[in-house]
Parts: sequence; structure tokens; C-alpha cells
Amino acid sequence: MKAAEKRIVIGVYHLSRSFGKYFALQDINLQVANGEFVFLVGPSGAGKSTLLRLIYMDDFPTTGQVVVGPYVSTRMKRSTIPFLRRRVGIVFQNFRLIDERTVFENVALAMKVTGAGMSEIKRQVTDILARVGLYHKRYDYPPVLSGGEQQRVAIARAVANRPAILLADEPTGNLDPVVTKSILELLFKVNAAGTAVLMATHDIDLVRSFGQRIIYLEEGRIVRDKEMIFVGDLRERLPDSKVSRRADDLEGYDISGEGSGNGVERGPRE
Amino acid sequence: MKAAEKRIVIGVYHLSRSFGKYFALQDINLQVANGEFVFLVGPSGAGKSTLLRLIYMDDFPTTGQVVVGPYVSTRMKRSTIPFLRRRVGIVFQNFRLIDERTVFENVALAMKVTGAGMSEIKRQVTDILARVGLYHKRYDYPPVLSGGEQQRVAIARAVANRPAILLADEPTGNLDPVVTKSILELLFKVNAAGTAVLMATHDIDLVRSFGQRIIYLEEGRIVRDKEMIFVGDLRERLPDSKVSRRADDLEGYDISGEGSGNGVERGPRE
Amino acid sequence: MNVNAMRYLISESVLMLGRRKGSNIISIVIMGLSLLILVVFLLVTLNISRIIEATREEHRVYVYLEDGLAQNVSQAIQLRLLGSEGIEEVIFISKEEALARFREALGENRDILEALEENPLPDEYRVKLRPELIRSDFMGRMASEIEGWDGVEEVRYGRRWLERGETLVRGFYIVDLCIGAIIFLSVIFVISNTVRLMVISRRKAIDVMKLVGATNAYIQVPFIMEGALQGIFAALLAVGLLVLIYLFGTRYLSGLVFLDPGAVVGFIVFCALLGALGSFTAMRRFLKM
Amino acid sequence: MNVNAMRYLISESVLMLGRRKGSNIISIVIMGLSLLILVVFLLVTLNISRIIEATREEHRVYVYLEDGLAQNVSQAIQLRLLGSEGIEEVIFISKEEALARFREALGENRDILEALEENPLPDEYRVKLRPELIRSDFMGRMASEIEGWDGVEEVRYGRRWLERGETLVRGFYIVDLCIGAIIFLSVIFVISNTVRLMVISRRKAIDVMKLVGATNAYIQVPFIMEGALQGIFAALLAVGLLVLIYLFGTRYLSGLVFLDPGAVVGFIVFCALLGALGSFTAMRRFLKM
Ligand SMILES: Nc1ncnc2c1ncn2[C@@H]1O[C@H](COP(=O)(O)OP(=O)(O)OP(=O)(O)O)[C@@H](O)[C@H]1O
Ligand SMILES: Nc1ncnc2c1ncn2[C@@H]1O[C@H](COP(=O)(O)OP(=O)(O)OP(=O)(O)O)[C@@H](O)[C@H]1O
Ligand SMILES: [Mg+2]
Ligand SMILES: [Mg+2]
Repeated sequence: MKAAEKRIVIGVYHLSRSFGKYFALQDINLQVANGEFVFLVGPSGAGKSTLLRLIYMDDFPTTGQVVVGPYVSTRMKRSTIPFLRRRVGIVFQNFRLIDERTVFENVALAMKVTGAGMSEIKRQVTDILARVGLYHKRYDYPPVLSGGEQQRVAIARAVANRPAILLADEPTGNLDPVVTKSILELLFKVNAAGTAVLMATHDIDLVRSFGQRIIYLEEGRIVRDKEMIFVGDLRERLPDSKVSRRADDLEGYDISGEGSGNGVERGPRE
Repeated sequence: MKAAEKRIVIGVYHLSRSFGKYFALQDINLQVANGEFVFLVGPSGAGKSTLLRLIYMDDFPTTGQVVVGPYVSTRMKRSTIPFLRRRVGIVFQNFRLIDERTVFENVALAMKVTGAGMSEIKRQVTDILARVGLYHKRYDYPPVLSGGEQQRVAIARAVANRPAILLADEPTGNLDPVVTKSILELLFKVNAAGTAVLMATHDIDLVRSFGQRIIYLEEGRIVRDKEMIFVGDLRERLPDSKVSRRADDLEGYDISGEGSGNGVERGPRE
Repeated sequence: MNVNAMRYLISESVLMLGRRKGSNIISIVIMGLSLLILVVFLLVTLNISRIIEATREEHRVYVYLEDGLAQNVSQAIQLRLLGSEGIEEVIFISKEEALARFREALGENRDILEALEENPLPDEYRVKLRPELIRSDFMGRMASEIEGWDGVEEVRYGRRWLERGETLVRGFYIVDLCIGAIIFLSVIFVISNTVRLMVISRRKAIDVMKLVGATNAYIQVPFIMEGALQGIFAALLAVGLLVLIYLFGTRYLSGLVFLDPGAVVGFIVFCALLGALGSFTAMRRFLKM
Repeated sequence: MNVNAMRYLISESVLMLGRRKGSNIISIVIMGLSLLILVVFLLVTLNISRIIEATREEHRVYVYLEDGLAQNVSQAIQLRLLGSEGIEEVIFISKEEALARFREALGENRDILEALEENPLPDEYRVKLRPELIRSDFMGRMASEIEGWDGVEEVRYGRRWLERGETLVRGFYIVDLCIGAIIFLSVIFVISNTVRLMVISRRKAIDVMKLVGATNAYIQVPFIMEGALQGIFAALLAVGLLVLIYLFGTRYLSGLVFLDPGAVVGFIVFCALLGALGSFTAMRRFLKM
């Protein structure tokens, strides 16, 4: 990848975030280019979720700046935040599903708020639920789902909108190795179609095997930012030893623009 | 361990649980003896959480029976369920902390409801929070904690009461390897003091290394129940390669009865 | 806002009312019963002021004629009275008739009149005014004017009673207004806070919507429409119960009147706005991030 | 239940009230304003019935004496009246005084008396009865008995007025009771459902408590105590506002009376029970697992 092709989609500059006297993040600097896949690794309480929250601007830095596409944290108006969020898919660590809505409605919500058409929503949501293996649970409510199922609904919602950027906070925390592999496969596929992915995880072993860029966070500081050493379709790096029974669900996923629009460049609509 | 010493603390007999036409569990039979440490492994949606819920009697079998100590699911009166729960510590997959209460109060709650004295509660909660490395967060509310921190609060609450049985549903799902090790250490210690532990997890790799009894669950059925092949203090089996920075927190944990009562045999009080 | 957005808003609103039926019904019933107090109060006030109005209509001005007046002079006075501003009806009562009526009015004290040797009463005209002119100031002016006419001995209009009555009615309306204001404010407050409790209980869903990129308007509108619908249902409940109370009441009190249809429609619209406003103010707190 | 349990219950209750201040305050204010309507209604009813009572106390029985009675006979009648059941006060009014009073009472019509040649009125005793005996049945019996006495010509007690007044007062009390019942039921309903909404919003915490082994009683008691405390605060709010309204009202209406202290205490206790009951019924649904 040549420097000329690179466009920075996430930029974090001299960022600190403190809660009272406690610094959850301190002097963070990092940049993520379009199409990059970055792991954010660190022990519990290192500040991974806090960093992601600052990127989707649910929280703002104490000092420093976050730049996401055209949006700059220091010049952000409250009314433009929704348009940032529509370009950023988010898998929350605690899922954040709406208990009173079915699986289908939860996933559809992310598309509905952008003003997408009913038929497009229906097609896309059906498709994505099939891919995460939950089509048969589409009329169930989140409280009756297993932990792993809830996590997959959260992932489906995050990618439903074909976002330009995907932030995933511990997206495989409740998943068994087989499903973990299929979810990673899905994330890689989304990435291969041009979405920049920033995935927080504590599973160093899982992450190391891909030889991908890894940012190590410890006690609120970046202790190491391993440069990307592998370029290409990450799916080739998935361990073959574990045979995925559910891998078939994910076959044929193509996010690269045969749908109604180019997911990567989708801007705010009204 | 000779057969004569064994006392069955959890017995599950010909148990099935269906939701509508869907069978979440089918013809489950298993027994856990006092002091045993059993892993319950299976893919997402296999029915692990459902099985645990049936054991702490938050739900009841469609057919079959669950026996926990003196409590039998088919003869259970609603008013005696609390006394069962006081002998069973539970780590919930979704933590189930009370958002409006501090970390300290959440952990204290499990002891308070048994009618324990204030000073005893204070001593024990302080102690256990130090062991899980969250003493400095004792006045914080769960919503501001990181995922891993919340999980450790949930674990602290489950063991605070020195229960006879500990049910742990994915207790390391949100934890990095270092904290995972220290938490396992804690669970093993609790087990070494006589508490029977049944821990659900999808992390087969983690589990295999201990050579402990593993029950494999798949699509609601037990596909394999590997007999216990290792007896003794499981801590000896913890991998030494990962140096625990927090391991010191867990030193000196002794649950075997120097407190106000014998945790294993604590019965209902009023 | 395009067609999809409209459809989204409508489907969201319907979804919201459909789920959580339980607590929706609770709030509607809370609101409905609060409103019932308000409409019962309005109905009572309406009927009492009808009675006051009826009493006022009974009021007459008495024009006493000089003794032994020629009939044509008397008739000229009657015509002149009928031509005056605000006079609706003029009835002639002869001195004999007047005495008979007085005797009757005295009731148990009527024997006092037995000592009379001749009829001391004059002929009179009983004048009925337009109800809105039955005020002491207007009647005072009219009385002194008519007293100046030829053949008119005196004009009486029950000044003391009128003034006393006016004070009483004014007192009633002040008390009524105070109670009404208290009820009104309480009901508004109860309703807007009931809606607020509902919104608070959905805080989690609101947060999620914000996080997936919903604009404030997109989040608010379904809630506001839900608040409005709750208001309408509550108003219908209150009006329905009021009809029952009215039907029950007419069995004991004849002549009871009901709120007129325009007022009922206005009330329902008002309640819709109230529910919407309750939602709106409750939402604003959350949406300020 | 041991000492630890007691301490647990108290500390839980205090904890609950302390946290979630916002929605607690909302419910207390909803309850307080609902109760305000109730107490305003009670205050108005109390004062109106005081006025009715005062009017009733003004009522007199008139015992007319025969003309030209010897003074000792007249005095004997007075003594006999004073000795009769239920009579509180007897005042002698001479025929001259009676005529003067009558003239005054006639007001504008007084010139009719100018035609009189002699005083047609008799001497009389005005008799004041104990207020609770001012009922047409008792007074009818008493009147016909006294009329039988020597020297008594006639006894009058304003039978028609009394009967009309009794009908009116009975009508007022019926309407008042109906409105009171509606307000009362509405207020009870609003309060118990407000508490219920609060409990519903804490469902998650209740579930957790059940899961860590709390008995139903241990879960319920703090909620019930919280409900009771909310009821007490709401009652205090309502009474406080009522005091303000009362102070404001006394500037315009002299002689206004306030609820007596016993009633206020009873009201607060009643509200505490109401809050507790609301919590209790709301909890029961959840605790049935
Ligand atoms: N709003 C807040 N107020 C106070 N402290 C906070 C707040 N948010 C986060 N923290 C603290 O900041 C630290 C970092 O939290 P964060 O959630 O980012 O950790 P994490 O890296 O995601 O950990 P985990 O892997 O356990 O999820 C934690 O110690 C947490 O308690
Ligand atoms: N109350 C319920 N109603 C309907 N279906 C249910 C209910 N509870 C559980 N299920 C279904 O039963 C299956 C087993 O769920 P369970 O939570 O036990 O899985 P699990 O083994 O814990 O999975 P995970 O590792 O993902 O947590 C799931 O498919 C779930 O959707
Ligand atoms: Mg986190
Ligand atoms: Mg589970």
C-alpha cells in the first residue's frame, strides 16, 4: 500500500481522558487508514472501551483531539453526531440491544434511522442475520437469547449499515472458537470490502496469529503500536485446523457495492 | 477420592427443557460431588446457561429433575428458593449487577440477605474486593467500570458468601489472559476449600490444559462427560509461562473456615 | 423528510404503543383519572353557573305608577318601556293583583295584612331585562332615568339583593377559579410527570437509538406521538366516565346539562398536546447527551 | 428476625430513597399534588358545612303569646320553655320591638306598614334550640306541644324554610359526597400506580436480589417502607401547600377554618399506608416469579 493511496479515517492526537484524578487514557496518538484492520489489545481496565467511546463521540477528550472522517471532536456540534454514527458501525462490549424489540427490529434499527427503504432494510437484515446464523431467531427478543447469540445480533446490527468504519469492542468475548472464527471471517470480509476495522480484544493469542497491526494499550497508554506486516485478504490467515461448522453461513458475503450504495462512502442523508 | 467420601451436591436426572417446540436441553444426566471442579463446555447456544439456570432454580425443567443438596426441583416451594440460592454462588454471564449501587454494596448484598453482621460483611467484602483487584473501585458504580471490572465484581459477589456450590457462567469472557489466570486461581482456591464448582465456558483450549472433568454440551445434549483425571490443588496446573501481575492479590486466600462460619455447610438462616 | 422517514416514524410510534402495553395502560389510567377530576369540576361549575344564570333571569325591575293614572298615560309608559334599551318584556300588574301576591309571599306572616283598611299598593309594571344587563350599575342608571318620566312614582330593582347576590356570585367564582386552578395545575403536573416516568423507563432504548445514529428528531417524534396518543386515550377515558357520572346524576338532579361537544373536542385536543408536551420535555433532558 | 435483619432493612430503605432522587422526587410531587386536590376538597367541604352549621344555629322558634297576657303568666311560659328538652336560650320580644324589626326587615317595602292603624303583632319568645335538634320532625312535635300551653297563641318555626333548607343541604352533601368519592378513588389510583411505576422501573434490581438469595420479605420490606416514606412526604407536601392556600384564602374570606390537627395526622398516616400498599401490590406481581 503506497502512502499516496492512504486516507486517514481515524486520527487520535495527544488525547487524554481523565475521570476525576484518574487518567483512563493518557497522551494517545494513533491513526487508522481506510481499509485497515487494527487490533486494540490490552488488559482489563486498560482503556480500550473508553478509547472507542471517544472515537464514536459518546464521550469527549479531556485534552487532545479525535478526528473521524470529516468530524473533529473539538468542533463537533451535537446535531451532527448522528451523521458520524451512521458511518461508524459499533459492536458494544455489553451489546446494548433493546430488550423490547425483536432481533430483526434491533438490526433493522440501524438502517431505519438512516432513512433506508423498507424493502432494502428487509433484504439486508435478512441477509445479515443469515450470515451470523440467527435467521431462525429473528422474531425472538434479546432476553431469551444465549450470550453468544446476543453478541452476534450486536455484530449484525453494526455491519448492517455497511459502515465506513467498524468499531468492535470484544466482539468474540462470549463466543466459542468455532463461532469466533466465523465472526472474524465476517469482519475480515467487511474489511476486505473497504471498511476500516478497529477491534478491541484481550485475546492476545487470537490476535497474534494474523500478523496484523496491533496496538497495545496498558494503563491508559499505548505501549506498542506494531506496524502492519500483512496486507491482503486476512481470511487466508484464519487457522484451518479448527473446522467451522457454521462457516457455510458466511459464504458469499459481499459487501463491495452490489447493494443499493457503496457502504464505504455512505454519507449522512435526511 | 474414594466413593464413600463422595456426596452428590448437584444431581440432574433425565432433564429436558423446551421453549415452545425448541428443545434447549434434552435428556441431561449428570452428577457433581462435593469438592469437585467441573467444566461445562459447548458452543454458543448449546444450553449451558439454561442448564445453570435450572440448577439455581430460576427456571424449572419441562421433564426430569434437578437435585441440589436437600432441594429437589419437583418438590420446591417458592418460599424455600432463597435458601437454596444462599448456598449457591452464581456468576452470571451478563453480570447482573445493580447499577444504582456501588461495587461494595453489590458484593455486600449477597451477604446482607443471609442476615450476616455488618462487621463481618465489611471485613469479608473488603477482603474479596482486594483479591479481585478492585478495592480501589469500591465506591464506583457498575456503569463506569470496564467490562472486565464488572465481571470481577460479579465473581466477588458470587464467592463472598463462601457458598457450598459455585456456578460460574463464562466468568472469564471479558478478561485478559493475566486476569483470567488470577480469577481461575481464585476459583481453584475456593474449590480447594471444599466448594463444588461448575464453570461454563466456550474456551476449550483454556479448559483442556487442566486435565479436569469436562462436560461437553452440544445442541442441548451431553455429548461427552470426561471423567476427572486429576485430583488435588488445581492451582499447580496453572500455566507458569504467563506471569500474573495480579497474582499477589490472590495470595493467602483461605476459605476453609477461619471466618465466622463454615462456608461450605452454611445453611439457611432467618 | 422523505417517505421512508415518515414510515419509520409511524411504525416506531405504533411499535411503542404495542409493546409495554402494561405500563402504557397504567399511565393512561393515571392520566384519565386525573383528568376525570378536572372534567367533573368543570361539569359542576358549568351547572352551578347555569343555576346562577337562571336566578339572574328571574330578576325584575318594578316600575310603580302614580295613583289614579289615566289608562292612556299608563299605556304610553308601557310603550316607552318596551322601546327602551335592554328591555325584553313588560308586564302590567294591578294594585289588587300586587296585594294578592304580597299576601302570598308573606306566608305565615300574612295576618299582618288583615289590619289594613285599604290597598296601599300602586299599580306596577314588571320589567324583564336582557340577562347580561342585570348589573347594579346599569339598573341604577336605568331606574333613575325612568323615575323622571311622567306618571312614574318610583322604580325599584332590589338593589340590596342584587348587590348582595353579585358579591356572592363573585365570591363563588373566585373560590371556583382558585380550586379550578389548583386542580388544573395538579392534573397537568401529574400527567406530564407520568409521561416523564414512562420516558425515563425507556432511557436504555433511547441511548441505543442515539448510538446507532438516530437524530434527536427521529428519536423524539415517536415518543411525542406516543405521548399525544396516551393523552387522547386518557381524555376519552375521562369523558367516558364523565358521561356515566352525568347519566347517574340526571337521575337525582333534573335539568343537569353536559359539556357541549365543542368543549369535549377541545378538551381531547388539549390532552393530546399535554401528552406530547410531557414527552417532549422529558426527552430533552436525555437528548442533551 | 434478628438485629442484622433489622439493620439490613433500615439501611436498604435509606439507600433506596437516597439513590434515584430524581424519580423519587417526581413521584412524591405527583402524589403530593394529587393529594392536594383531595385536601383542598376536604377544606372546602369543611368550611361550607361550617357555614351551613352556622346558618342552622341562627334558626329560632317563635312562640307568640295571646294578647294582653298577665306578666306572671308570660314569665311562667318562659320558665317552662327554659325547662323543656333541647332549649338553650329564650328571649322576650315585645310587640313594639317586633314591629320595629319587621319594618326593618321589609326594607324597601316598609311603606306598606304606614297604612296600619295599630300594631297587629303579638308579644313573642324567640327560642334557641340545641343545633342538632333543628330538624323539622323534632321541631314540629315541639311546636304542637307548646301550642297546647295556656297563654300561647301560636308557635312558628319557619317550617317551609327549614324543609327547603334541609333538602338543599342534603342535596349539597350528596353532590359533595359523589365528587369526594371520585376525587378519593382517583387519587388513590394515581398514587398506587405511581408507586407501581417506580417499582417496575426497579425490576432489574429486584431480580438480582432474588437471585442472590433474598427472601420475598427481605425484598419487599424496603420497598414498602420506601412507599410509606413517599406517602408521608407527599402528604406533608400536600398539607404544606394547603396551609399556603388557607393563608391566602383567609385574606379574602374571614372565618375560614383549617382541618384540625388530628385530621392532619390521620391524613398523613393514611398516605403512608397508601404508599405502602401501592408498593406491596406492585411487588407481588414480580415476586410470584
Ligand atoms: N465514566 C467513568 N467514570 C469513572 N471511571 C471510568 C469511567 N469510564 C471508564 N472508567 C474507568 O476507566 C478505566 C478504563 O475503562 P475501559 O472500559 O476503557 O477499560 P477496557 O480496556 O475496556 O477494559 P475491559 O477489557 O475490562 O473492558 C476503568 O478502570 C474504568 O473504571
Ligand atoms: N426463555 C427462553 N425462551 C426461548 N428460547 C430460549 C430461552 N432461554 C434460552 N433459549 C434458547 O435456548 C438456547 C440455549 O441458550 P443458552 O443461553 O443456554 O446457551 P449457552 O450455551 O449459554 O450459549 P452462550 O455460550 O452463547 O451463552 C438458545 O438458542 C436460546 O435462544
Ligand atoms: Mg471494555
Ligand atoms: Mg450462556
